[in-house]
Amino acid sequence: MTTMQSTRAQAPPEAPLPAPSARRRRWRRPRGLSSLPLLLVVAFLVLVPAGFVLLAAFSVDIPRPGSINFDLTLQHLAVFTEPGVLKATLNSLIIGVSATLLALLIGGVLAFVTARTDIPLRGFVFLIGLMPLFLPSYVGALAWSILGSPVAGLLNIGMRDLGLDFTVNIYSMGGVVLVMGMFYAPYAFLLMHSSMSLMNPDLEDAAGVHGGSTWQMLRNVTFPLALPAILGSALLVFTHIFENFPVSQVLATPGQIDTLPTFIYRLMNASPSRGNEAAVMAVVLVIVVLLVTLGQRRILARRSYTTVSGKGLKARRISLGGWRWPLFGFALGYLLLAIILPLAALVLTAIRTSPYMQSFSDLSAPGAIDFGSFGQVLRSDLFLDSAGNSVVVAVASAVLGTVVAFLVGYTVYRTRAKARGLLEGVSMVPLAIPAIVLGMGLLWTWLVMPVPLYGTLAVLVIAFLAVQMPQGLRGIASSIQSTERDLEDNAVLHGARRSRAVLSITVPLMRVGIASTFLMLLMLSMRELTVPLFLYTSETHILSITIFDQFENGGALQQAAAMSVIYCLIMFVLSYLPRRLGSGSITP
Amino acid sequence: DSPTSEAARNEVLPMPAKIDTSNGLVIDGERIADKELYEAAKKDKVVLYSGSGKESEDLTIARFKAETGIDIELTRMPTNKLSERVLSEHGANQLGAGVVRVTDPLVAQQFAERGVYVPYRPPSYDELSKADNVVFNDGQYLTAYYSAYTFGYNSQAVQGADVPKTWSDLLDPKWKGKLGVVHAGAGGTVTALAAFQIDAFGENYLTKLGAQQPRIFDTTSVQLEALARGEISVATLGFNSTYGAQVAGAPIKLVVPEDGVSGSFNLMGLTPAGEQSPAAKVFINWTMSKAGQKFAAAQGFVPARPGLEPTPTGEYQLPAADSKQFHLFTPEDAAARSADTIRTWNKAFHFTG
Amino acid sequence: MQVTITNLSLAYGRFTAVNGLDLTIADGESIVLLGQSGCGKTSTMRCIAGLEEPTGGRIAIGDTVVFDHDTGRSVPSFRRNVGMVFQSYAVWPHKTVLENVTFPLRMKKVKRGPARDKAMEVLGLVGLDHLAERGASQLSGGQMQRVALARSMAMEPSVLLLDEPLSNLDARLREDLRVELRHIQQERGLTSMYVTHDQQEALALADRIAIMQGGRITQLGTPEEVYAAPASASIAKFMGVTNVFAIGSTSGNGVELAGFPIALPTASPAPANADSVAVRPEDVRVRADSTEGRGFAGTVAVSVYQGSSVRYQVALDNGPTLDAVCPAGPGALVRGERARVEIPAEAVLVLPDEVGAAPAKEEVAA
Amino acid sequence: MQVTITNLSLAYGRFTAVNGLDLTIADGESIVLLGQSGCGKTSTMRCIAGLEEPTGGRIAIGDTVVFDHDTGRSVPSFRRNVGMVFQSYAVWPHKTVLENVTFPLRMKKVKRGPARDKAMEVLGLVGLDHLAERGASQLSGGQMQRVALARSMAMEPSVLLLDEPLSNLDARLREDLRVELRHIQQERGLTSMYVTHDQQEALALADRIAIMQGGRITQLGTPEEVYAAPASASIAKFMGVTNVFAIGSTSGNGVELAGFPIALPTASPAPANADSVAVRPEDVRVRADSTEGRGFAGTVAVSVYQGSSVRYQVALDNGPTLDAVCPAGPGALVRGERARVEIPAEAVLVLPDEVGAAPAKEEVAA
Ligand SMILES: Nc1ncnc2c1ncn2[C@@H]1O[C@H](COP(=O)(O)OP(=O)(O)OP(=O)(O)O)[C@@H](O)[C@H]1O
Ligand SMILES: Nc1ncnc2c1ncn2[C@@H]1O[C@H](COP(=O)(O)OP(=O)(O)OP(=O)(O)O)[C@@H](O)[C@H]1O
Ligand SMILES: [Mg+2]
Ligand SMILES: [Mg+2]
Repeated sequence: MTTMQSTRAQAPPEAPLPAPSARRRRWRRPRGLSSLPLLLVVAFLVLVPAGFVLLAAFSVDIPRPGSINFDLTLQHLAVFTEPGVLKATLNSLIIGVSATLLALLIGGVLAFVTARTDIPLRGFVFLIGLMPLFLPSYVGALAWSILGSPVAGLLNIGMRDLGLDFTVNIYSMGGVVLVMGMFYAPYAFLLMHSSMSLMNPDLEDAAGVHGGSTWQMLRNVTFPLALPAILGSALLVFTHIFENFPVSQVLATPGQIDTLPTFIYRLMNASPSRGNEAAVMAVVLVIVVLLVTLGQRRILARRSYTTVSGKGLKARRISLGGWRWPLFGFALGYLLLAIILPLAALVLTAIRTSPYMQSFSDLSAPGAIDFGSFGQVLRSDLFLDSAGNSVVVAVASAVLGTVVAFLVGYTVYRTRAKARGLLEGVSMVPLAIPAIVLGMGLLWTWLVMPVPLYGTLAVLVIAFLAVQMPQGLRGIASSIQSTERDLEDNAVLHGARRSRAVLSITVPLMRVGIASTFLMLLMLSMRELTVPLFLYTSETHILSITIFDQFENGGALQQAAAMSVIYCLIMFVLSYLPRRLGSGSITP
Repeated sequence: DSPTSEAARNEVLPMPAKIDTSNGLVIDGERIADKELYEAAKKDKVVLYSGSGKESEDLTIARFKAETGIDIELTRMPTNKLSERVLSEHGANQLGAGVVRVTDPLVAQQFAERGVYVPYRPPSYDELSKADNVVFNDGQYLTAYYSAYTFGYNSQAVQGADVPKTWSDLLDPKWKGKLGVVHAGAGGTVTALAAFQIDAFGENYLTKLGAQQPRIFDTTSVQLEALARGEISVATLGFNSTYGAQVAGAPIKLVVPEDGVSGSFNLMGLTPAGEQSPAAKVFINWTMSKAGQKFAAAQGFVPARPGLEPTPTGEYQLPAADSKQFHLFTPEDAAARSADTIRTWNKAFHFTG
Repeated sequence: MQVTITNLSLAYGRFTAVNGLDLTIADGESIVLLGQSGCGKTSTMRCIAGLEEPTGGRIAIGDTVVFDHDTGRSVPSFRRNVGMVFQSYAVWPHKTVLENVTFPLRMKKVKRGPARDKAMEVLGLVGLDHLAERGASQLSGGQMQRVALARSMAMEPSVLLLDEPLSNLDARLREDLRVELRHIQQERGLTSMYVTHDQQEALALADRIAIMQGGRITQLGTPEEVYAAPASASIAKFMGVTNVFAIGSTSGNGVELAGFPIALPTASPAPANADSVAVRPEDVRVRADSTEGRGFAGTVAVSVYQGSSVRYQVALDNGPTLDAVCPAGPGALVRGERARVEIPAEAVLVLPDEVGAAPAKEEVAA
Repeated sequence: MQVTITNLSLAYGRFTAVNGLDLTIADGESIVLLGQSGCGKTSTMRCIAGLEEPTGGRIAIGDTVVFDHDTGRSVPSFRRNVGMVFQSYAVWPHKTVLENVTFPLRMKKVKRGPARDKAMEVLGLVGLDHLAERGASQLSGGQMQRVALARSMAMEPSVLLLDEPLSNLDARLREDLRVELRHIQQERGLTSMYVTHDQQEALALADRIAIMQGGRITQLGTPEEVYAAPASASIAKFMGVTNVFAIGSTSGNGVELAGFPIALPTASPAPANADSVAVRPEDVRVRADSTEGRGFAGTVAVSVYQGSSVRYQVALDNGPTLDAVCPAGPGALVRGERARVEIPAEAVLVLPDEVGAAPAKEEVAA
């Protein structure tokens, strides 16, 4: 074949150059966003508290203000030889991996059907994917223990009422995995939804044309292109589950399943508390998460995931055909398990005068039901104050968090800034430190800082910023990776400053991703419990703590349940704005 | 008025018959504060950090406000977190609390060593020093009252002859799988209970209890909730918080067994900031006054102040602090025996952690 | 496989992109679709590939009806075995060049090894075998386009749709690939449909050319037919005939231009529906003015050197400006020189302005 | 504004895309960059626009040094006032057509009303005014390309870079826009750099043509120069000269082909560094074999009708196969016929295979 040779001969000579000199890697644009100040801010927010944790891990005394010294020791490493650590770690790994898979499955399917298909009632299904975010995992776990405990669980009572010989036991590995998976699915959902709604259908069509069935298309094109989002959410979800204490506490311990978080909790709860050892475990976790982050970077760096290009973006919906209703059913099933049943259990608990029930027929007894607890909650000053504080703190930290995450994500994925790897690594650190340990680090940091922020709402905002840096970054990163850089460059060429180009091109294109990130941070800030527990004062009471106190009391179950229901409602209302921004299509 | 202040004012215990504020603060004849202190305190505010139960603290501060007319503000969190915060704030000279209350003697001791607590003698000091384990380090901190730990049952699931009366009743095979316990490592009060059980009935008792395959919980609250719903029928419980739940309508009844009740400490002290706060001082004075102690008793605590006439807690009557029936886990015990006790307990219940 | 398209329509919202299109591509035939930007070429291809749901009509590939609006039948893309090279390339950025090209083979259950070999062979054809392991997003525009081409060639589909597959390639490569494509198409008897804006390409690749205008086919015939006898003045213009003039009146074997006192000879009497005359620039002969002689006198207004030829614009005295393309050589005229222009009677096409409806094949071929 | 590029280099990782490129574009000049796919054209433009950080060299626009690797100076894109039409269009899919085109005007602080008027005017030029309110991603490929073009035209930059701006447009539209572009460029004295693979386009638009090979400029000259005197055999091939043969030996005014007993006459003695001879197909004359006469005898192997011309491949007896393009007309030869081929001595180019380094401007122009 002569042509074959002749075309080959045209191949440009690939002259390998000597490795690029270090000089050359000067960071170029965008000068307006040059990375150093940003790195300083992020490092300050994250590394100072983390540094305290590190110091705690290797110093003889707990390095709290007033007694900070540098007597170092390795003796705390002995904690790893303690009986049960191995078993607990193993359990945590099993739970972590399976629940992460479950969360990715639920989140992924819902994200896909809402972003890309003709599923019935799309807006409603979108809401379904989101809603468990309004239910803190702590509350969700309690609700599920009310539902699924083997003896008095409402489901089991119902089953007995119906004469069915079947017992649900939520105090089991399966139960823990189910609840964790369900309540962390929204993270996966949000991250993947924004990434999938940025798909360029030509890329998918090409798969269909070249012989790939819809499934093959999803497998080879749609999902791989969403890989940054999938890996990002997998990382988030896994570490969260791995560190989740409340669900373990409520569901795993009664089932005699030990997990690492309960182990850490016990270390912290021992008297005197063994903070150093908890810190050691945190440091190990940090190393693991950094390695995973690095691995993720490696995997993603070699390829490109741009789906929004300057050759058009024709939003197209895939027709589900016969799968329309089964998938809708799947969404409804999830709604039932993650929202309706738990909320119903909470409402029932809030209105039932006696928590004890042997049969649903008990409810028809006179005086069995009383809605008074809702009124009590709504009239309580404490509740109203903390709700106000919560909203202020959550909105502020979500806004700031989104901005910082965008700046970091942009610097890491769009510029050639020298420090971008470092910046990403630093931003991911908080993910690895269990909240309880990080809470201490933040407490020490803001006590020793010579600025009078401690004891104000501002310190909560700053703490949330630090804690939620990884979530924000992962949320933004996947959208940035989906949009072609040429689009923004083009605006710069047409006379816009880089910042202006970012605002008028990149940001609007990433609208869905930014709105999702904002929503996620907002909800996380509303839910965050452990960290503020170290930082709040009676003046800066927030809702999550008030609810936690109610549950801790044990006796006030009715109010606690009522409060939780109202809490969920507040979160629902609060989520309205970012949801509005995030729905709809990108094209005009 | 909030439901809490209503309860504090009358439901739990009727208000004292006579509160005289004409010359300082005098309640039922006992001088709580002299004129100078009281006038200053009224312009001040108590800042209380507490690791004790939220509900009982809410009741207590509401009562304090009602009886003294002094403003008070509470920050509550679990003892371990509280201790971390107090020590850190103190180290940074930012400790805002005037009074700090904790449930763990070892934590209190640490506070004392670090100077979080400063010596202070309330008017009832002489009275208090007559009893053991109430005044520590010459008044650097005090036992406010004791918490009692017993067991209880779901009053709708368990009735009549089935109701357990003594600790040994818990070993009845009919409770197999229906018991609840909080593991001994979860805090001072549960460690105290385990120590009491070993002391009173031998290690064997724990082994047998473990063989009942009880459901093991991490925190009291989750367990209490499970008991109320009938998930478990009988459980070992903190008296005060359970009583609160019962009052709130949970179908739970407590047992004050003849063969003993485990007791643990509820300690408090004045901080350097409290030294400057008249209100904080009045709060300590009031807590250790007859009125304050009675109110604690009515809530389900065992008063620390000796020589008070017994005050019932609703339908129950807890033993007095100095009675045989009340087994205290002293700070010395805690220091010396905690680790061993927990280990023994874990072995008996095949529990790791 | 024969492709039969009957009365195909496609609307995007209220905008009709394809409007009652009829077209039959014979088995093994190569049709080139020509039409101006936005006339609906891509849309038509997408309908054939099953990527758009047409709003009316019927499409059959071989004996299988793959789409029928009336019965609601619609075979999904991946079962049609229709290959398509996208105008936007649609190269998967997350895969390497090799992975891109192997994809259709893997979908056909070809084993990894043979799939790789086959893919490398096709990559060799398009001159990209040395970049096989490169990430597909790290390519230049032309390289991406070749990946897209290789991907569809590797698939060996029964129908191949090519939407400007060579537009970003340099002339030589384009020519090589064009030859290669034609070779494969003829060897395998591949039915294909090709969109191009390059006339050379159209002529070289087409068994027949279909002219598309406003969402329908307005002329269909062999390259020679379409070139020699455009069905309307607008098609003639589109085919590069720049000299199109409205007719004033006709008289026997001659037409008079509207607005100019100039008459052109025609080979045969002008038909009734004639609106314009068209003369290909290549057919216009330009000489330096030897004052006597046949033809029209004029002045050279523009003279552009085009390599092997020279393009003139000659303003006729009392007449329109004529375009002419003459072979380059010594004695080229320069701007301002007087010239004599000759138009042979055979070169004068007398045409209607537009073709009404899509004509049946026979009509056009006449 | 004059653009001066000195020793420019750009590497993607270990791969060098631009390799010591030198080029000066005079103020108001239009340079067309020709080069095969992947040779670094887009990369060069991106460096000028400031979208890539070159790994070496210096770029000045007018009197301003916008990039200097040695001093580390780098002026950000938006301050360079360089317009660029991207090969990938880069139309903003979330904006309407009008918003796309108004953007650069708004950036220059033009008021909303005048910006709109100006944008509509430019849209009119590219034939898209009727789609102004359409979402930019609801367009056909060619329409998007025109939006990209309109956007850069509206900007009126001091330097305009066009990366295959017309590749997806049909011949007629392309010609119109080409004329329009040339008009604007000359009228405004715009300095521009144009990448195209269309030789017609290159010849029509270029003041000078720059040939790019392997990341550097290997020839620079007026279209006529480059066409008449390619600097190397590879450039000649790239310029469409398909008849390139290795030289066996040279003797006075003639060269002998390597491997064939055939000698071609040359107009002047072959220089020392000569490797090949090149003959343009248009310069080869083919006649039906009138057995006696000058030239070489051979057999027609391929005969392709190309509208105004016919392309032959003639296998010479005992010689290579020659490409020839002859004017179409009566008496075209068909496959298998005997033919006689004549090659004038002036048409035989004797050339080195490659140009070593980037030649200085003067050298090439000679
Ligand atoms: N991101 C990248 N990483 C590695 N190599 C790249 C990258 N982008 C381009 N290249 C290579 O650099 C070379 C020059 O690319 P460039 O886009 O400048 O080519 P071009 O001359 O514009 O080609 P075309 O005419 O095909 O558009 C090509 O060989 C290409 O493979
Ligand atoms: N999503 C859409 N919504 C509305 N109109 C559309 C959409 N996509 C395409 N069109 C219009 O449909 C018409 C046909 O588009 P199509 O892409 O088929 O053109 P084409 O013939 O391929 O043109 P080109 O040669 O420019 O690629 C165009 O006028 C275009 O503006
Ligand atoms: Mg098209
Ligand atoms: Mg290019």
